[in-house]
Amino acid sequence: MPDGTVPAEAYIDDQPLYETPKKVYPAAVHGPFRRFKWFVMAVTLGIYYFLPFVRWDRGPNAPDQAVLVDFEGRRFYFFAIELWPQEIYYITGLLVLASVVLFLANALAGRVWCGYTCPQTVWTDLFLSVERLIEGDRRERIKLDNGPWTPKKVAQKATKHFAWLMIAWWTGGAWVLYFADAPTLVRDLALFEAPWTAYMWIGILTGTTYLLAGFAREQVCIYMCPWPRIQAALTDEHALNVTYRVDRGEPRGSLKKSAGQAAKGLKTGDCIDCYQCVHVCPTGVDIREGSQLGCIQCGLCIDACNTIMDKIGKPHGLIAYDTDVNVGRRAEGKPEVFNFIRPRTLIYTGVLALVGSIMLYVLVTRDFVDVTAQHDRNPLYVELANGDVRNGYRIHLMNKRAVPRRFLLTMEGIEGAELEVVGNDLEVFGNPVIEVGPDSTRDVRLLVFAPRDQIPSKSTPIRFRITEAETGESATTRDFFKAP
Amino acid sequence: MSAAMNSHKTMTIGEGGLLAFIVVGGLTSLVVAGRALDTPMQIHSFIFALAAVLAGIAVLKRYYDRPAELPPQEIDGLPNYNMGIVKFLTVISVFWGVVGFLVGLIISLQLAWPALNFDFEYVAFSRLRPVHTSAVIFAFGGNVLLATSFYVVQKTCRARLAGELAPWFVAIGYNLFIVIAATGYVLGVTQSKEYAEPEWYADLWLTIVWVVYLLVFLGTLWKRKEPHIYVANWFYLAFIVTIAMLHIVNNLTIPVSIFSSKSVIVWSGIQDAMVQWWYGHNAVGFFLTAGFLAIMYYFIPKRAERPVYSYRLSIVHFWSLIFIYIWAGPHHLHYTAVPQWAQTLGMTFSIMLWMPSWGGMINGLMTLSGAWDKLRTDPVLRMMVVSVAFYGMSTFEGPLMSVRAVNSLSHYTDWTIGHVHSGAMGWVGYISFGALYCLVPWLWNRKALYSEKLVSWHFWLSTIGIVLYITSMWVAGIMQGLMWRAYTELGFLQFAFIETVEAMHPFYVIRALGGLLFVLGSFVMAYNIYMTIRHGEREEPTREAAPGMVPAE
Amino acid sequence: MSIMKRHTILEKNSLLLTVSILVVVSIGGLVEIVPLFYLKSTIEKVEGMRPYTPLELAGREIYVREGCYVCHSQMIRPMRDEIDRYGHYSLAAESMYDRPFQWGSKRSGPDLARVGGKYSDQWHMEHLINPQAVVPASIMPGYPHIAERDLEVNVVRETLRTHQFLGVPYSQEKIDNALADLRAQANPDSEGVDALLERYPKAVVSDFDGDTSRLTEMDALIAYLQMLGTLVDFSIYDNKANLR
Amino acid sequence: MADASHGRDVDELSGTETTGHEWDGIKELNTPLPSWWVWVFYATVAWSVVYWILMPSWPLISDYTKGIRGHSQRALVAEQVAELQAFRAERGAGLIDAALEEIRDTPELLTFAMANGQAAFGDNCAACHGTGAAGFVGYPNLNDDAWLWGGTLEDIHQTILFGIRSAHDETRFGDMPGFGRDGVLDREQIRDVTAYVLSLSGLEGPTGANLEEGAVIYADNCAACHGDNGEGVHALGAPNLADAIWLFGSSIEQVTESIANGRAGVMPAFVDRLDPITAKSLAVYVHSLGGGQ
Repeated sequence: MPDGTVPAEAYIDDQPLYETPKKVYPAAVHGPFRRFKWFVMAVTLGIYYFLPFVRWDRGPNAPDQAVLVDFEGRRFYFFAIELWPQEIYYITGLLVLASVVLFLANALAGRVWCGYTCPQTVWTDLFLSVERLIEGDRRERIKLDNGPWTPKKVAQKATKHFAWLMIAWWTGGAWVLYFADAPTLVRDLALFEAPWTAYMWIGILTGTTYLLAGFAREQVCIYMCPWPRIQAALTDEHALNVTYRVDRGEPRGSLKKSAGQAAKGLKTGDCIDCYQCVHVCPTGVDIREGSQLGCIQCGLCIDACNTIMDKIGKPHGLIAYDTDVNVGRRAEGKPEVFNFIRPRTLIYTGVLALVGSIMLYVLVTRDFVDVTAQHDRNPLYVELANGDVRNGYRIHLMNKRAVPRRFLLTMEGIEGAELEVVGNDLEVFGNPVIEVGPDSTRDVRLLVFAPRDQIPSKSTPIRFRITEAETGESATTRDFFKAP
Repeated sequence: MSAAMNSHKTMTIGEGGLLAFIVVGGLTSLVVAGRALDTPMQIHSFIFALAAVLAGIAVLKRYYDRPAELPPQEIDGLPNYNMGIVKFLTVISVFWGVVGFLVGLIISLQLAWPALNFDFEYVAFSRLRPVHTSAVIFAFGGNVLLATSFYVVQKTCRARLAGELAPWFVAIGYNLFIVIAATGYVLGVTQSKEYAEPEWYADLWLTIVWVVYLLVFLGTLWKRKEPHIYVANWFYLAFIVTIAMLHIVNNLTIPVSIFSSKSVIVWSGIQDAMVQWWYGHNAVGFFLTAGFLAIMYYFIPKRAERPVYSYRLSIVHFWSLIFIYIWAGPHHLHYTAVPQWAQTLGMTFSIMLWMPSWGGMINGLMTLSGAWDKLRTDPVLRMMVVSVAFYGMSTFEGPLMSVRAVNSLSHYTDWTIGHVHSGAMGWVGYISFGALYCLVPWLWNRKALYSEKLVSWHFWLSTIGIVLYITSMWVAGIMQGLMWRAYTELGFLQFAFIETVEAMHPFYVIRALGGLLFVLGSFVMAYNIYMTIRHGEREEPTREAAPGMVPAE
Repeated sequence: MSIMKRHTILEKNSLLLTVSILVVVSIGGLVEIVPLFYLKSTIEKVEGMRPYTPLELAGREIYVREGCYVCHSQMIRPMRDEIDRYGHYSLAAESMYDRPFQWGSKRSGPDLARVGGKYSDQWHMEHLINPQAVVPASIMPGYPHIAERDLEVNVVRETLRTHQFLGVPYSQEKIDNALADLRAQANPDSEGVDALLERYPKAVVSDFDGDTSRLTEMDALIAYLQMLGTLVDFSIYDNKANLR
Repeated sequence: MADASHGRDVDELSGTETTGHEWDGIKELNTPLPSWWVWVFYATVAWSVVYWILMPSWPLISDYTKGIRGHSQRALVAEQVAELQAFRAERGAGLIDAALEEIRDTPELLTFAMANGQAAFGDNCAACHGTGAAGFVGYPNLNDDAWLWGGTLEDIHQTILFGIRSAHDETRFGDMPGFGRDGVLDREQIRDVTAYVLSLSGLEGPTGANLEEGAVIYADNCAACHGDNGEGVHALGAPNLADAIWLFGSSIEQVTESIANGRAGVMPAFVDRLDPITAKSLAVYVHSLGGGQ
């Protein structure tokens, strides 16, 4: 124990149990990164809010919504793609792809996901711009918050929260549109005829959007989200990060102080300690303290600093996307290198290409027909009056096309076996032909009769095949024929 | 007391007592072996007898080899830490880790390709799965907890570990329990209570070992030179005490004969289910959470060289965590025949558990503020921070899955398996790897690990492995749940059960691939640790070795 | 003095800390477990539940030994699809003699709570020996050794007596005749069948593995599987009286 | 390091006070809790309290709190199952007017009838005929192609509705007398006719039996019901004796027993227990098991 310090119990409860974090008042900023952020926001929100209304013609038997998660019908539609429950493994592929993309983005430019595209960032940015529009820029907002509750303040605050709630509500509303036919649902919602679950989800998402984007904001990034920790662990010294160039900026000082220092012949840095980079930061960090947990690397401080550099006639780039390697190299007086092609990024790209092409291949060669069989368990076989043996099966046919189709059912494995589908009269050369409706499944009961002398063993492996005559598309499944 | 005994050597009470215990135990085992009613009991009592002989020889040899005086508590005013035991436990942790992960890989391959069961009873999936779970939780996790708790309690108390033979009794005894348990599963000895499968005699043995463990831990706390008990030790203490309680209550059985491996549990049906999941959930809560939070509370601030973020958060989240966790068990029994009032309690307390769990995450992560740049250069710290991130994710997913509506879909499916593994591989695995990577150079007086690059390799292999594992199982579980409840337009079930099994195949393959990467990572770790112990660091260390090193023994 | 400050007392006293932890972690378990023993509503009133026959009990031990519970649940939840797929939802009463319970926690395979009588003995036997021979897509391991191995009967009476000691209604008569009952159940032609059925109503007597000359583990396991979920008489069970 | 004015230890980087302790170089900051953490914690507690009020939750001395919603999972699922059954009944309404053949040949009706029939079979028929309808000695196997009372859809439907030798007025009767019991045939004659009957399907009879004698006895006593060549008559429920299927067993003892003491299996009438849809469904289901003619 260090000497001279007071033991804990002496002052342990001087402080409050918990404290409200200092509110961040990000200032407006202009510049290329800000413009890029506007652009990303417009695109992502645009997709989110309007995608449910995009139509995609799939013929008469399927919904015409481009993106639709149909829980009732257990189908997922994404433009030309239609997935059945047992094909959800595509989603695994998508998740793996998404994480590799995230890894790759991280290797190239750190937390770009956090800075530009993360929903938390996008909605917070949207809420902030609304706040700025109604309450004014940083200085006005601080003044407003510290000032007394005048009617004007009440009006401003009320307007802001109303606007926020409207956005949040719209956000929740757009979410449920992905799960049902959007135009119909909008109408039903308006007439209060929609299912209660729709209202519940809208309510939940309105609440979370309002709280997360309006109040929690940077707290989510600092405390709750796991990605910043994983990101920090996955990154390397070649990744681009928003960096304050210490070598150029220090020793920092106001213009006046710097001028004084320079007059004395002392080294002066380019940083004039104007705090613009801190004021515009949406998470309230000081980038000049180096890499830190709170920085989401949105680049707004770069814009802010460059504006100042323009004003004082210094070159851009005191704060810039830079790599750890270059920080080191500059310190050693070596030229900067930007190494985007390195083993790590190549491996990521390779994995991305591999997983992507596997998925594409599977998707392109996806079967539109499938069959499974289930052998009767009780009894395993039936001996008939003439000594022949019969086995029963449940045959499950899947037609994944939006038109009704006819499949020829055949069996391989036992010579002379006869197939009979219960309640099915269609047949071609003694083999049953089964019609399956558009985009649906059909169960039929199949009886297989085999002459006693043709049965090779107690358990004979057989194979069922269903074939569509016109297209030649077919699917098979294995099973056994049981005999005494 | 050592000063009085410098002339001639006498046996301490501990040595004498232990020898007497070994003789009695060994003889009893031999009698049981002679009259055993089934083969597994015979094998196990022989193992016990053999262990007694070896232990007896070891105790005697140690007695004859040691100087008359017992090791001093302090040398030159500095505590004379007992690090031999920690070294032993560290090495054996790595061994069990590799074994446990490997068995996990094997059984995951069996689910993808059932032919790998070879129709051979001793390697059937159903017998190997408890081997995997026990090997990773109790053998790997348990030894890591023993190793780190013995290390941390000494360091944070500035006192030598209590007892000389007692810690060894705990370490060897615990691993004997593991051997009995694992061989038992393969031979078909199980009481079928998940994560508490070992039969009555193994349970009895573990109880003895555990009580000694508690005494060693408390004894060291009593000897401490620091006025306050460090937060990590609160968590270790909660882990030891609660596991003792859970273990005893859940394993109250009556053997059908003391010569038989079989026993009958005193709880039946619904009460047994409740007791079992009260145990099962809190094995997660107190073994895999409280115990490993203790590791986090020592190794993260130590490695990052930063103070713990918030003392008052430690207090609030410690007490709320241990109080609330114990209630959450019934969420494993949603929609079962357990009365709904119990399910309600299980669910609501699981939800309330969210923030207490996250308290640990916040304290772990925010401790790193100010040392964030170290993540770029220190792969060990990197591993630990990702582990805390996984802790945060699984303790969010857990309360979510405890909500009845979600649980109705997720229960019985592989979603649960994915959830467990994001906690087990991500949180428990990574924090353990981090602690082991810290401990080995400290214990063997190396400046650094043999290779930090290999740590990075381990990290990357296992991270990709985990990503494959949890994404595939998560999606698979949801698919399974949806297929089970799918109806046709006519109002009949759409899929036969076997069709849902068929649909799982691609996921099982992806999962096995993820497991393979994780196992490869553990090989890299084992090699790295072996080389560190044998040769020390290979490269110029990129960072200073941890300060505050005290020569081992 | 605040709570924070008081906490330093615990931080300085390891024994007090230990006791406090023990108290804090005991509460939840006590509140949730103890009422299950005294609340009358916990276990439904049903007709038909009886303790396992010696052969079923032996089969149950094989079920446990092989780790079937790892992949098969025995707990049908009160959900529409489960009732359609497996039958009436499981009652607490149905596992009242289960020590330990076999509810399971994972369905890599289907629920077995009411598999009794659903499939034929022969199907079970072929399926246990080589699952893929009857269900090609199955991922279940084969257990051929169960068919080959004679049933070990040396602790049957002791097992019943231990159950009796714990309160399971095994009368002295049942314990005395345990071995006879065990053999009778696997051989429909044997003399003891009537006595067995008197002691254990609804017991399924059958030559489970198709070989009366031997009493194998397969006999026991199939006997157990064929009785699962068949005891409670649902025709007179009052659903409304046991809502929860 | 120590703050001069207060004598407190302050962490330089964060500017937060420590608790003043140090364990193996580790200190603790005295940072207050994040407010969002506290508030979310309170929110989860508040949510739980609301949930406890609504739902069954706390155990008491002799009962537990039931919650003001009166929620019961078991009541809920009973409702859902009833809803499903109503839905199915609605879907199955087409069965009422449809002829049995029509049901079999219309996929929608067939799917419904099969599922409905299977469920009804488990509840009503499996006890005697086995869950797989494979029967037992004395209880016919419904999978095979041997039918005592006819295997057409209509025959099966009739049998289900009115049973065999049941208490219902419209039930069907057939009488297989006990030729030995009633003193019609003596022991030797029974032996001979047993041998003859077994020989119809190529089986070995009792030793020492006179086949020709047996043929004569058969023609006199049995052919009226079982036909000249043992092919059986459905209307009388007289089984085919020349095929490979033996309801009461094909051993010499069993056949002798059948002839000496007669057989009279009973099948209950289900017309009053099953609704018409279910009865039709069952007929279609049993027919589909494979033996249907």
